[in-house]
Order: sequence, then structure tokens, then C-alpha cells
Amino acid sequence: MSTETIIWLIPLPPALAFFLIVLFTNRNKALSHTIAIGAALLSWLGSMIVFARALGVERLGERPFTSSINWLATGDTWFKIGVLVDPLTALTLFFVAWTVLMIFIYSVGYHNFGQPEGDHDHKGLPPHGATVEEHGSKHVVPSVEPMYSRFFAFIGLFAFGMFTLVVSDNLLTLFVGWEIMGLCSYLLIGFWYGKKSARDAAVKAFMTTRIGDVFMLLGIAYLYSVTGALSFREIFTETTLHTLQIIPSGVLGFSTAGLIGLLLFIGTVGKSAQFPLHVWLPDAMEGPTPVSAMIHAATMVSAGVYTVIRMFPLLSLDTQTMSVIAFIGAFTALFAATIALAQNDIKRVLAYSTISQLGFMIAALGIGAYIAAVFHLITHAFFKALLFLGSGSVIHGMEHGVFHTGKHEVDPQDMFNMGGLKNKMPITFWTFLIGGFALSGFPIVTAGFWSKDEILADAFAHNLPVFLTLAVAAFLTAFYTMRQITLTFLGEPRTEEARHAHETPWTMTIPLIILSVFAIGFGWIGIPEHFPLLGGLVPNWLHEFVGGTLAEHPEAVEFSWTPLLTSLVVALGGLGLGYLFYRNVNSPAEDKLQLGFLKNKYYVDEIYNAVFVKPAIWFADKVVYQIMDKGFIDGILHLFGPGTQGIGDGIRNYFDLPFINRFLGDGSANVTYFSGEKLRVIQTGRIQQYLMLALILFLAIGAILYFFVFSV
Amino acid sequence: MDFLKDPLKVAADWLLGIFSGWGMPDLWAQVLIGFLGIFILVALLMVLDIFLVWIERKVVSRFQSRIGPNRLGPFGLIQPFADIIKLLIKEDTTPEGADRTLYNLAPILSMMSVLILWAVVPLAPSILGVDLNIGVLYIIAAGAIGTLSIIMAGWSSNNKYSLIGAFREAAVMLSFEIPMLTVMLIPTIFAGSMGIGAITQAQDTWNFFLAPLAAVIFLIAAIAELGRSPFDMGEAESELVSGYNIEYSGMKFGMFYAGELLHAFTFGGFWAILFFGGYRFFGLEQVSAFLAIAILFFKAFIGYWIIMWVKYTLLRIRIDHMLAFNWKFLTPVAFVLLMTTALMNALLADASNWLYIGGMFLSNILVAWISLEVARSASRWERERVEGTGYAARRTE
Amino acid sequence: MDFISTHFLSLILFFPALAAVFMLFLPGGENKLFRWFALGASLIPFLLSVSIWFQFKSSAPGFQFQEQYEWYEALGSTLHLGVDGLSLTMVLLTTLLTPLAILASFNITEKVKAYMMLFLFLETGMLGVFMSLDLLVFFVFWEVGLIPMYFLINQWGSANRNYASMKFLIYTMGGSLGLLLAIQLLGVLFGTYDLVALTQHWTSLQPDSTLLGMSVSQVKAIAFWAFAIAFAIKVPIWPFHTWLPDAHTEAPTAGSMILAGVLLKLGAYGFLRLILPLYPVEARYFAGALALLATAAIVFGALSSFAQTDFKRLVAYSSVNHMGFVVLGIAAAGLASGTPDATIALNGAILQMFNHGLSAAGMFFLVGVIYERTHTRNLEEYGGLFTLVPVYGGILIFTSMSSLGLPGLNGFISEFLVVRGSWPLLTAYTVVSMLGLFFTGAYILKALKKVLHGPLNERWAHGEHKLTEINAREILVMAPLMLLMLWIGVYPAWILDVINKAVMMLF
Amino acid sequence: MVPLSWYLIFSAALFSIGLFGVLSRRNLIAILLGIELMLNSVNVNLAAFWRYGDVTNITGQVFAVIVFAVAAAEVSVGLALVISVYRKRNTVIADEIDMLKF
Amino acid sequence: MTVDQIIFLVIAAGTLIAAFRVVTTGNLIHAAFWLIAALFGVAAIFAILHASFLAVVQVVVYIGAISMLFIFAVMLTRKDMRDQGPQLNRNWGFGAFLAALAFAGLVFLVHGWSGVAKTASAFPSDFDAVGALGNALVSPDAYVLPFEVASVLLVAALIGAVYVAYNRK
Repeated sequence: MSTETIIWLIPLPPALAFFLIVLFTNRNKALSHTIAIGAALLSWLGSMIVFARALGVERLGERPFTSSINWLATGDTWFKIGVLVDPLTALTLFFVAWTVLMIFIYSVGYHNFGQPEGDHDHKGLPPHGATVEEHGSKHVVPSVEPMYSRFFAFIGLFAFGMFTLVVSDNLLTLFVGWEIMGLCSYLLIGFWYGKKSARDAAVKAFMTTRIGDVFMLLGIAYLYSVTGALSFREIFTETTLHTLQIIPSGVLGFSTAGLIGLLLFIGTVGKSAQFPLHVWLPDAMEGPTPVSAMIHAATMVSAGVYTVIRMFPLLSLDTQTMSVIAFIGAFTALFAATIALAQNDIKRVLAYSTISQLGFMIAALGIGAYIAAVFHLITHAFFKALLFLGSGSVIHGMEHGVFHTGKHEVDPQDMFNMGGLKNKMPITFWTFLIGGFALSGFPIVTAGFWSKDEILADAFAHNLPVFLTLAVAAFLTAFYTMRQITLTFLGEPRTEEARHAHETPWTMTIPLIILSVFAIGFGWIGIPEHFPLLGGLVPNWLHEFVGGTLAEHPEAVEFSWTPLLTSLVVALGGLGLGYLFYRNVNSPAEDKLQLGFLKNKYYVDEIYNAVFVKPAIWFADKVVYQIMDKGFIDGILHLFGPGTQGIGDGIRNYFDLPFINRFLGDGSANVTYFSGEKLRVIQTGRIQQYLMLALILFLAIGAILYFFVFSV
Repeated sequence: MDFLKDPLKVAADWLLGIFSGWGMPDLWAQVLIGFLGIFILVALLMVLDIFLVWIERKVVSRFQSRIGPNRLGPFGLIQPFADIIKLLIKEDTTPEGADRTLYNLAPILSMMSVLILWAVVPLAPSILGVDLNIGVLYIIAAGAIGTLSIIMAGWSSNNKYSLIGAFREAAVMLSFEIPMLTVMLIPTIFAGSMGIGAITQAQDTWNFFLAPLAAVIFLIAAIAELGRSPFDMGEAESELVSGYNIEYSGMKFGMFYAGELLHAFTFGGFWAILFFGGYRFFGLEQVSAFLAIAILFFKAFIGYWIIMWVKYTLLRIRIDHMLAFNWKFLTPVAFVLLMTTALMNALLADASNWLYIGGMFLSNILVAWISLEVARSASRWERERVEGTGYAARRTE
Repeated sequence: MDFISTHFLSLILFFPALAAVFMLFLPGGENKLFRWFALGASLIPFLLSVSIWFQFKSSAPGFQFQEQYEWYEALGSTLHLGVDGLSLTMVLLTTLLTPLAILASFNITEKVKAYMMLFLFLETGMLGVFMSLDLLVFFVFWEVGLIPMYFLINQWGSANRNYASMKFLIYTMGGSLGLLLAIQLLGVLFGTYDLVALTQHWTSLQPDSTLLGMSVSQVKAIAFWAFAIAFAIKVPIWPFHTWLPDAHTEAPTAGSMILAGVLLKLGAYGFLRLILPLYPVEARYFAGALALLATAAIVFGALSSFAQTDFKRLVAYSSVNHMGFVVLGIAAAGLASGTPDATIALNGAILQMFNHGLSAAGMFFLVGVIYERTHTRNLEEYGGLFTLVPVYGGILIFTSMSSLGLPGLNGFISEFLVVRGSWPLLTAYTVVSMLGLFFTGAYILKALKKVLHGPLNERWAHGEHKLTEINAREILVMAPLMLLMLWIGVYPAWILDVINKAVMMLF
Repeated sequence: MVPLSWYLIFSAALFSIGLFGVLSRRNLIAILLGIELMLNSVNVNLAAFWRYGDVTNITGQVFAVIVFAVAAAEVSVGLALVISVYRKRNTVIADEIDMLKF
Repeated sequence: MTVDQIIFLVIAAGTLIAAFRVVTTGNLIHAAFWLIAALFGVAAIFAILHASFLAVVQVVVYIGAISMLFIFAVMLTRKDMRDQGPQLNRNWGFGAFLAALAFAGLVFLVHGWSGVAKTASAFPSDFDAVGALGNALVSPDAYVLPFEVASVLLVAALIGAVYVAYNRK
């Protein structure tokens, strides 16, 4: 098969799996997950083939794999859609395929496949455990998820959306994949729709991202109407970009490119949970599992960053836009990191850390560090996936303990209920540790170090305030990561449940191990050339490869000791301080960082609710519906009825009744009645007499006609 | 040779020569010859009739495991003559209160209605009484006269049994005329003419193979027309003693009796003519007119034998069942068959011969199968309704 | 076969009416027979219209399958039928939705015969509007479509049906008064009602000459508004929309399907077929006003919908919202007729008509399905039904997403095209209408949340009110709709090509 | 050769006889008998005009055939009515069936 | 006077006598049988006119069916076999007068008509009257519509007769 065909085919298996599972196999759990994983495997295979072939092409950036078909008729021309694999796409495909496959496999174990049906499980609620008798004694074990098949259908559709987004060669199909993922996130967050928090979170996620989407749609429409094309290859030509740059948009001094870029960026703000549209992501942890949460955090949110990276040539045209982006990214990185300090839910910490890390990438793009952003996107995807899966594993292990003790009020996600899990769940611990160190940027060995270091280096070179902000954020990152590891794994178990937690099945641990390999090794493809000691040992392949995507190959920044030392200090310092701080902390009361405004995420949700949501509901119901429609418009309409009736009454009483009824109507009836009374005698009822009468008349008339009329 | 081929013409020419020799005008001579021909035909038929009595009696005996007439003459062949003598010398009674004119007219009409049928029977390629171009209708018209005679007989006898019998018989005959006429139109379609002679000539393939269902329907309707068992409404010995001819005796009864037998034989003949090629048999009819007549009579006897077979095998059907059978089954099927045949005829107009025959045959079989299926489900419905079981009962509640 | 091939349109048009008349002679009380007969009778026009869809030559100019018969010679009106890509799309939609609506109403048990007959008459009325090329005939069918719907609402509707049906009838009739007068004005002026001829005469009038004592431009402006108001009421454009929620809410399920699916399209079709060709100058002049109203419809429709607690009313208001996009596209096209932007906007508007026909019909049907089982439409009384009726839930989510404009389904394509087309022409209005698009999501999710999600309302879980799953017949109604939604969403070229070519030729 | 007038006079006579029957018989069935005679006379006329006009123009016979059909229909319905009336009123005398009077 | 004329006169006289008996005989059954005789006469007239199809149909339809129906009806509508009382109504004299008047009027009209003395033309050779009639009845150019209407009428009459005469007890 040609590479183009394979690219077309990559997104299809998960979509087919979705339809197959929904329509046919939703009653059979084993078949459903086989289909879903098989589909993910096919997509993985396709992605790997494409990736391998892409590696073999010289200067892929100038000669990418591409193919398109007619889609929308627009006057004389056709709007085409198609696929495109350039270096950026190839790399993205690589990590997306890997993470998706890992997630699919992991889900089997997480949803307790092979366990008995729950005693009181309902569709729409998490499983509550099943009682089994073993060796004569009853005990409770985790029960299988009641909507197991449905889950696989949803993540299948999700994978379809992600692959579509990645391989598409134009903004519109990118947007299609984008929105399909939005739908899936809505469905997956609201997976346990029986929980009020879950369905509120689902609606919140969809609506918040939709704000961004609406702007993005406008941006797409704007771009399309200015350039007449949406395909990346057509937009990123020199002449087009030049046109976009010189035409002013008429809004706040932005150029057209700047305004379009800003509109598109707002979409990313929504999708990648940047301030001020970040509120949905922490709530999205209501999703059934770390798996789906991870999908949002590690994959879908990456899509936002991917889009910005994709549109980088356009965005970089307007410095004003770039500074907005840089500002939002840097601010978000710091802002989210501070909130993460005070969270006790193991998943929420990771959620805020995701927001923060995405802020890093956005900020990197804002200062023009294209390759650094790509690098961090990829490494982050791997280690954050690892962390989420690890946290899922922890929670799963904790649930085991909860089932054992039977105390369901104990929250298995609260880190203060854990402790000492290192010995109970060794694989989880070690992989989690790798992920956490990667996140913190533990020097040299972890991938996170290299990518973060590159961002800091770029920031130092281009924009000092951003550099400082990011450095603080990086320090906080290391700090809360260590806090999390310490609270969760180190020390002594703080509860009975933690004491009874134990390691999760192989379907969950294998993905952890695979991902941890990437979390360490993937950093080595992008070691800067001038790095002391190590630089040049391994060629900076990433820079060469990804840089080819852009028309002008970006220059690597000069090596400088300041950012390197900074990153070493913040990473090691944050980790060390974190361990020291939380070594002996055993309850929330002892934690000095449980500040009110951090705990409540700076009250953003409350403010949004009071400023936007409530007034909107009030306006819709009271003003638009009750006053305008019901009161005003219908009120006017209702005046017509009585008016017409008045006229009708007048006509009836003063014209119809006296004149037409009495005089004309009754009068003619009276005349008819009188004549009928007189003439009824001839009606004898005898047919033959009638006939005779008729005959006489006939003969008489015939004779008259014959003799007097026709003879004349 | 001429005589063998066309005896009628030879004989007529010969007679014409003789009469001319007597100085008779041509017109009168021809009228005279015509009358002579009629007389001879009728006389021969009456003789045949006598033997039909014998055959009928013999056959019924075999059906009933008896021997039948065997005393007078060889195989009892003289027996019918004895019967005739008995009938002739029997007292001729007239019931009190009878309507004499009609009473006496009825047997004559009965006999007549059968005999006039032979005016259109093509005995041989050259021997045909009148080649009416509306022969098919003529057969029905003659049947109408038979109906008339039965009504006359039934009413004029001043006997309630005979009246009831006459009514039943008339109702049956009126009803079964319709499917009969309808299926007779099918040979008409094939031949493109209503003339009986033309229909015979047109049967290069026997119509039976083109329209087997039509042949069956015709046979059923013919049996009903004849008033023979299982449709013997008019006589119905066990219910009406003897039906419309109860008050007749002597030769008047004899005429009814002979009329019925000859009628049966005649319809056997028509069956053969309409559906089995009449006198045609692989060109043998061209050899000699006598051979043609023999072929026709042979076929007619087979038809007659089938009619007898049916008569002595099946039991009488109740009058309402019988009329329902006609109106609700036989007539619709005949109509459908007629339409199907007309349609197929139009469709297959240009088809090859074998395709034509095959198509016609299959369409007939199809119509038969469908109508039987419909009849079966309808009767199951009815049975369930009556018995109060099944869907029908629930539906009508 | 010659007869069929030369009389395609009149066969499609009159077959339902003839079948309805034939139904008069069917024996009474055989409800099953009526249902199947009506279904069969409505399937035949569908098959015929599918067949002309394939025979249609989209690149040929002008109208195809034309038929012309003497009708009202004294007035110069003829029964002139014909279709182009625009009307063919609508014909296909109508003939598709009618059998589905009939199938959807198999559960009607009262006065089935009359019900089915009304539906068939309704189909003829609607098809007549789409097919006629003669203004007088157009008007006749316009009114013919009205009456059966009145009776459907009035006889088979729910509690407040008298009010709703009366409002619907009088409102629409009031609008069409002006339409009739304007049509007569045209007819009297030129002695013909033929659309093709009229378009030429009417647009070639010199603007400085006088007509009926007024300047031509004044006369044209008056006639324009007479047309526009009639169509605006039917579409409906804000602020003429208040009949719609009432009528939709009170109508029987299938009635709502047809009402939303086809009847609303009559108004938009009128704009496209009559106003844009006949009044290009006025359309350009008043495009701003039209766009303002369209934007109001989009935003206020979405907001009103968001404010509802009645499920069906929510869906009804969503029609106002969606049809607003159609009008926005039309306004954009009026502003800059002939430009590529206008073409794209019109493509979007027409496709949106078709798509809304699918999704609104589907939504109303699904509301009907749940209403039939629970006898309540109050959103607060549902809750957690996804557990009880997973298949129904899946279908509801699917259809809702189509209505919401999820990419990958049909609604997105048309909304995108409209936004794309009107952005450069009516930027401010487009931006404001995005607010409506946002609230579209809000109300759809509100409905889903209230109906499917949340804690289970125990009332529906057990006992006599136990909710039953959507049945095979109902799935059969939804299946074609869903298939088309997905198909158009994934590969819209097949239908968009026809529309596009028609638009290119028309404007 | 028989002149046309003979047929016409014959049919006129037949018609008048039928008319007399219709006007004067008391029995409903007898009235119908009269009607049959009248219809027959019409047929005779039709056939005669056909024969004495252009024989290739078959219209006369067609009319006669249609008259047959009409007569059959008329008789069947008429007799059904008579029987129905007899069931209800127990009489078939025309003069006694005079409910529809003043 | 030719043979044709003699035959015609004989048949016509017989027919008229039979017809006269139909309207005058006191016995209704006899009247019906006399009607059959009259119908036979008319059939014979048809035969003389070379309208063979009409003649045979006259026998099939009138004698075979209609007259049978009459006889049935007569039987079904009486309490005893013989008729009682006068068969003519009070006004029969006036009726006779009117009939005579009608006859006189018709004869007068016939007498005054110019075409009365027409003679029959010979049949063209190879003219098939029955075939022509059949074609005329089913040809769309000729009389298929009346023919169809007549058949609809017959069906309607059939159903109507069954319905009217159906005994609902």
C-alpha cells in the first residue's frame, strides 16, 4: 500500500470499532475490548509504518506525504480535504499511537475485566464491588464496570478524533477531529452520569471548550474568506502569509494574521485548558477512571497545543499575538502550579500540573521556541500519561483496600489516606517515580529535563520575564511532584486501606513499564549540540527533523549556563524541599500550604458562576422568553382576537339578524311553505298515475313542438 | 375417394341431381335436402341415444360391482329397445291442475335443446351443420332453452317437489353458465373466432395443453349444466323424489331421460371439440370423413365416460354449497384465467411455439395453484370461525 | 413507461392526493389497512423522487422535468411544474420525511383514516409549493399545505391545541394575504403568472417610470415586503416566531416532524425562489435589516430554548435558532448576489434547510417517543433515563449532536458554510450570531442532562410507568434520518454539488 | 324485401303494447314485463336502422348490446326491489304501494 | 309478396300476439311465458335482419336469464299459485287510450319521415359483423368507454340487487 493510503486508513479502525461495538457487540465484553484494542493496534501499526517511512524521506518538510479529495462545493471551486504527514505530524502520530494503544490495554485491567458482576451495580455509577465466596469465607472483590463495552466504544471514537486531527491537512477536518474529541470528552466525563458532579463536569467541559471552539470557527471562517483556502500547505506559502501580514484587520491594531491567530488561539485556550478557560480540566477528573482523565490530559489537551504549533507560521507573523500567547502561557504555568500545591486528590494534582505544563508549551511558542514546544509536547505526553496511569494504578490498589475493609466512605483518591505504598505496589512506585522525576525535570536521565531545559534556554534568550515566571513554575512543579510522591508512596501507611492495597494486574503494569521507557529515553533525541559533556554524543535529531516542518529552519539557541543552572537548581531544589517538607506530614491539618484561596482555585469557578452563568440563565428565561416572547410579541397578537370579534358582533346584530335572517331568509321560506301546502294534493303516491301524467304532458308538448315550433 | 373424403357433398349433389330430374326448383330442392340431412342426423342421434342407455347402465353396473343388463341379446344389447317399448305403451297421465300446454311442451323443448346443439357440431372437416360465427354463444343459448323446459315442466306439473326441483335446477344452470361461457372464450382467444369449426381447425396443439385449467372448469360447469351427480339438484331422488320430472310418465318421461343422456354425451363431445381437437388426430381426419367422425365420437365417449365416472363416484352437494362454489370460486377463477390468458396471449404473441405453449401451460398451473391456495385458506378461515377456534374467531368477536 | 417518464413531477405531486381520495373508499375501521396504505402511498413519491434525483442533470441550466398544463386560462395562469437543484433537494426532503412521519404515527388510534388522508394531502400541498413555477399555483399549494396541518394540530394535538392551531392558521393566513395581493399585482401587470416570464418582465422595469401612481421603486419595495413578511412568518424570522413553539408543541409527533422538517422550509424556499430573483435590488437594500432579524432569531431562539422546561418546546425554539442561520445566509446572498461568498452562504443556507429537516424531524420524533411513554414533557420529571433506555439514549445523543452542529455530522457543514459565507459580508452579525451558536450547545446539553443523565427518577423504573425501550418501528423511522445525517456530515459532496450548481445558475 | 317501415311499425306496435302494460297492469312484475317489451322494441329499431343504413357502421348493434346490459341490470334491480317490497308490505300491487303521498 | 315478407309477417304477427297476451293475460306465469315467446319472436326478427349476434344474445340474456328471473320473481311474490282478482287497474281504459295515442303518434312520425322507404343494401363481401362489433366494443377509438360503463353498471346492479333482496332476518 502506498503511504498515502495508509495515512487515510489510520483513523478508520477506531471509528469502525466504535460503530461495531455500539451496534453489534455491546453485550459481549470480551469481544468489545478485543475489537477496540485490535483497532488501536491497527492504527498503531499504520502510524508506525508511516513514521518509519517518514524517517526515510529526505527533507520531508518540503515534500510531505499528502493526498486530498473534493469535499465541499463552493461556487466554481471545490473545498478539498485530505491528509498530510510532515515531520511534525509524523512525530505526533508516533506518540499518539503509542499512548492510545497503552491506554486501551490499560483500560482492560482498570475496568476489572474478568471480575464478577457487582452486587448492586447500576449503569451510570461506578462499580461497587462484588461478594464472592472463596475457601468458605465471603469477601468483597472489585466488580466489573457495568458499561464496559460502552467505554471501549467511546475511547475508540476518541482515538478516531485524535488521529483525524493529527493526519488532516487542513483546519476544517482538524476542527472535525477536535470537536469529535470534545464530544467524547463530554461522554467520558459524564460516563457515570448517575453522579451529579460527573454530569455537571461534563456539561462544564463541553461548554467551556465550546466557547473556544466558537471563536476558532470564526477564525477558520475568517481565514478561509481571506485566503480562500484552509489547507496548511496552501496557507503557509510566502505570498499568502505576506498578504495576511500586511492587511490590517481593523481591530485593536492587529493584522489579519494576528486576529485570525488570536481567534484560533482562543480555541486552543479552551481545549488546552489555559487561563481563563482552564476550569473544566480539574473537574474532568470526575471521569470514571484515570484512563479517561488521562485521555483528556495527555492526549486531547495536547491537540490544542498541536494546533498552535501547526499554525505557528501564521501566529508568528504578528508580534502582538505572540506576546498575548506568551503571556497567557507563562501565567497559566505559574497559576496552575500554585493551585496544584494545595490539592489533596492525586488526580487533581496531576490535572493542575497538566495545565501548568501546557502553559510551558504555549509560553514556549509565544516566544518563538518552536522546537522546544514540540519537544516538550512529546515528552510531556509520555510522562504525563505515565503519571496518570500510575495514579490510576494507585487508586485501583487503594480501592482494593477499600473493598477489603468495607469502609466505602474512605476516598481512595485522597493522598492523605495513602502512604507507604512503595512496598505494596513496587512496579507502580518505580514507574511513578520515573514519571514524577521526568515531570520535575530531574537532570540528565529524564526526558522532561531536556525538553524543559530547552524551553528555559529559549526563554532566557528571548524573553526574560517569561523565563523568570517559568523558572518559578518549574520549581513549584518539582516541589508538588515530590509532595505527591512522598505522601503517596513513602513513609508508613496512614490507613487500614493503604495497608491492604496491592499491586494491579499485568494489563495495567505493562503499559506503565513501556511508557516509563519512553519517559526516560525520549529525551535523548533532542540533546542540544553544545551541551557540556553530552552534547554531540547523540546528534540532535529532533531539531533537524522537526525543524524541517517550517519553511525557515529555526536556529538553535546559543548555549548558556544560566538557564542550565537554573533548571538544575529548581528541579533538584524543588524535589529536595518537597521531600523534606512532607516527610513527616500525615494529615491535611499539618500541611501548611492548605491555604483557602489555593484550595478553592482562586475562586474562579464561583466568579464565573456569578458573573456569567446565572445572568445568562436569568436573561434567557425572564427577559427573552417571558417578557419578550410571551409578554410583548404574543401580547400584540392577542389584541387581534377581541378586535375582530367586535366588528363581527356589530355586523351580526345590526345587519345579519334583522335584514338577512328575518326578511330574506324567513320570508322566502314562508312563501315556499304556502305554495307547497296548496299543491300537495296531486301527490297520490301511485306510480302509474305519475307516468300517465308525464306521458300526457310529453305527448302534448311533443305535439306542440312538432306542429308549432319545428314546422315553422 | 371423393365419397370417403366428403360424403355429404357427394350425397347432396346426387340428390340434387335426382330432384332436378323431377323438375323441382333449385331452392326447394336445397331446402328439402337440408331437411333430409337434419332428419338423418336426428335419427342417427336417437339411435345413438338408445345405445347410450345401455352403455350408461352397463357402466354404472361395473362401478357398483354388478353386471347390468345381460338377458336380452348379447350383453343385454336388446334391453334398451325393450325399455322403449315399455315407455311407449305406458299410460300417458296428466296430473290434476296441471297447466296442460306447458306440461306437454316441456319434454319437447328439453329434447330440442339438446338436438339443436348438433347443428353446430363439426363432425368432420367437411361435415358441419351450420358454421355459425358465434357458435360458442349458440351453445349457451341452447342451454337457455333447456332451462326453460325444466322451469316449464316444474311449474306446470302442479307439484311442489317438481317446482322446487325446477327452481334449483334453473338456478344451478343459470349460475354455471357464467364460468362455462367464460372458459369457452379461452379457445375463442386461441382460435380468434367464436365459430366451433374454426376452433377445431385452429387446434394444431390441443387446447388442453394451452389451458388445462379451462378444460377442468368447463367439465365441472358442464356437469352442473347437465344436472348430473354430484350436481343433480333438479332430480335429487332422495330429497325431491324425482324433481321436475316427477309427474311425467311414459314417453314424455322418456324424452327427458333420453335428452339427459344425449346431453351428457353432447357435452362430452364439446369438451373434446373445444379442448382436445375435435375430429383432429395427427392428420387422420383428412383421410376420410368417416374416420374423422369416428375420432370425434371416440373422444366424445371418453368425455362421456369421465362424466359418468364423476357421477357414480361423488356424492350430491348441498345447493347452497354448490352455488357458493360457483360464485365464490369457479367464476372468479374463470375470470382470472380469462384475463391471464388474454394477457399471456398478448405477451407471447411473437414468441416461438414451444415458449407459447409452455407459458400458457405454466400460467394455467399457476392460476390453479394460487386459487387452490386461496380457497384453502378461506375454507380454513371459515372452519375456524364456525368452530370458534383460531384467529378467525378471535377476529370476529 | 413513457407516461411515467414524461409526467414524473405531476405523478409525485398528485399521487398522495389521489391516494388520499382513494382512501375515502376504503372500508371504515381498518386502522391497520389505512396505516399501511398511507405508508405505501407515500413511499411511491419517494421512490419516484429518488429516481428523478438520479436522472437529474445538475449541470444543465434552467428547470428540468417541466410540465405545463392549461389551468386558469382567463387569468393567464398555467399549471407549470419544474424543478432545479434547489427545489429538487426540497422535494427529496419532503418525500423522504412524509413516509417517515406516517410510519411515526402508526401509534395513532383515533380517526386513523382522516389522519392519514390529511398527511397525504399535506404532502401534495408541500410538494406543490416546491414544484410550481407559476405564482398563482404556488399560492394555491401554499395554502393547501396549511389546512391539513391545522386539522392535524387541532384534532390530534395535546392540551392547548385549539389555541395553537388557531394561532398557526391565522398567523400564516395573515401573512399570505399580502403575498396574494403582491402576486396579483404582478399577475395583473404582466398578464401572466409564470415565474420565468415574470422574473424577466419585473426586473427589467425601469426604476424611474411610474406604476399605479407611484414610482416603480416604491411599488417594488411594497411588494418586496409583502412577499418577505409572508415568508418571514413561515420561516419564522424573529419577531414573527411565536406561533412556532405553540404549534410545534401542541402538534402530534408526526405533525411536528413535518412542520419543522418541511413546512418551515416553505418560507425559506420562498425567499430563495421568489424574493432573491424578483427583487435583487431591494434584497440588497434590505439585507442589513434581514440579517439583523436573522441574528435576533439565532440568539433569542437559542436563549429562549435554553430557558424552557418543556422538552418539546425546547426543540421547537431550536428551530427558530437553526432557521435563523438559513436566513442569515440568504441575507448575505442578497447583499452580494453572485459573488463567491454569497454562493457559499447560499449553499450553506440550502444545505441547512435540508439538514434542519433531518435533525429537527428526528428530534421531534424522539421527543414524541419519550412523551408517548411517560406522558410528560417536563424536563424536571425525567432523569437518568439512559440506564433504562440505552438505545434510545444513544439515538437521542446522536440526533442532538447533529442538531448541535457537531463536526462529522450534517449540521456542522451547513453552519460552517453559512458562517463562512456571511463573515466577509455581514461580519458584525456573524460575530453576534456566534453567541447563538454557543447557546445552541447550552440548550442541547441541558436537554441531554435533564433527560438522560442524573439520578434515575424511580417513577420510570418500575411498575405501571416502567419505561420501555424504543421499538423497532421507531428505530426504523430514525435509521434513515441518522444515516443521512452521518452521510452528509462525512461526505456532503453528493448533495452539495447539486445545490451548488443550482445556486451558480440561479444567482 | 321487407321495407324499413314494416320494422318501424312493428316496433311501434310492440312499444305501445308494452306501454299499455306499464300503464295498466296492477302487478309490479307485470309492469316490468311491459318495460321489457318496450326495450325490445327499441332494439328492433336499432337493429333495423343498422341493417338499412350503412352496415359497416356498427353503432346500431353496439347500442343494442348496451341496451341488453341495461335491461339486465334494470330487471335484476327491479325484481330485487319487488321482492324486497313484497317482504315488507306483503303485496306486489302497484296501487297499494303508495306510501309516498301527501 | 316475397317469401321474406311472408316470413316477416308471420313472425311479427306471432310476436305481437304474444306481446299482447303478455299484457292482458290474467295468469302472471303465463304472461311470463308469453313474454318468452315474444322475445323469441324478436330474436327471429334479429335473425332476419342478419344481426346474428343480437339474436343469440337475445336468447341467452333475455330467455336464458331475464325471463327466468321473472318467473322466479313471480313465484317468490305470491301466497298461492293462482292469481286472484283483476289484473288491470281502474284506469286501464285510459292507459289503453294513451298507448294507442302513442302508437298513432309514432306511426304518424314514421309516415312523415323521408327515409322510411329505404331498402337494405347488400352485405359487403368479407364483412364480418360479429368481428366488427367486437372490435367496436373494445376499441379505444370507438365504444370502449360505454362498454366499460355498462359493465360497471352491471356490477353495480348485481351488488345492488343482492343487497336489496337480501333477507336480513
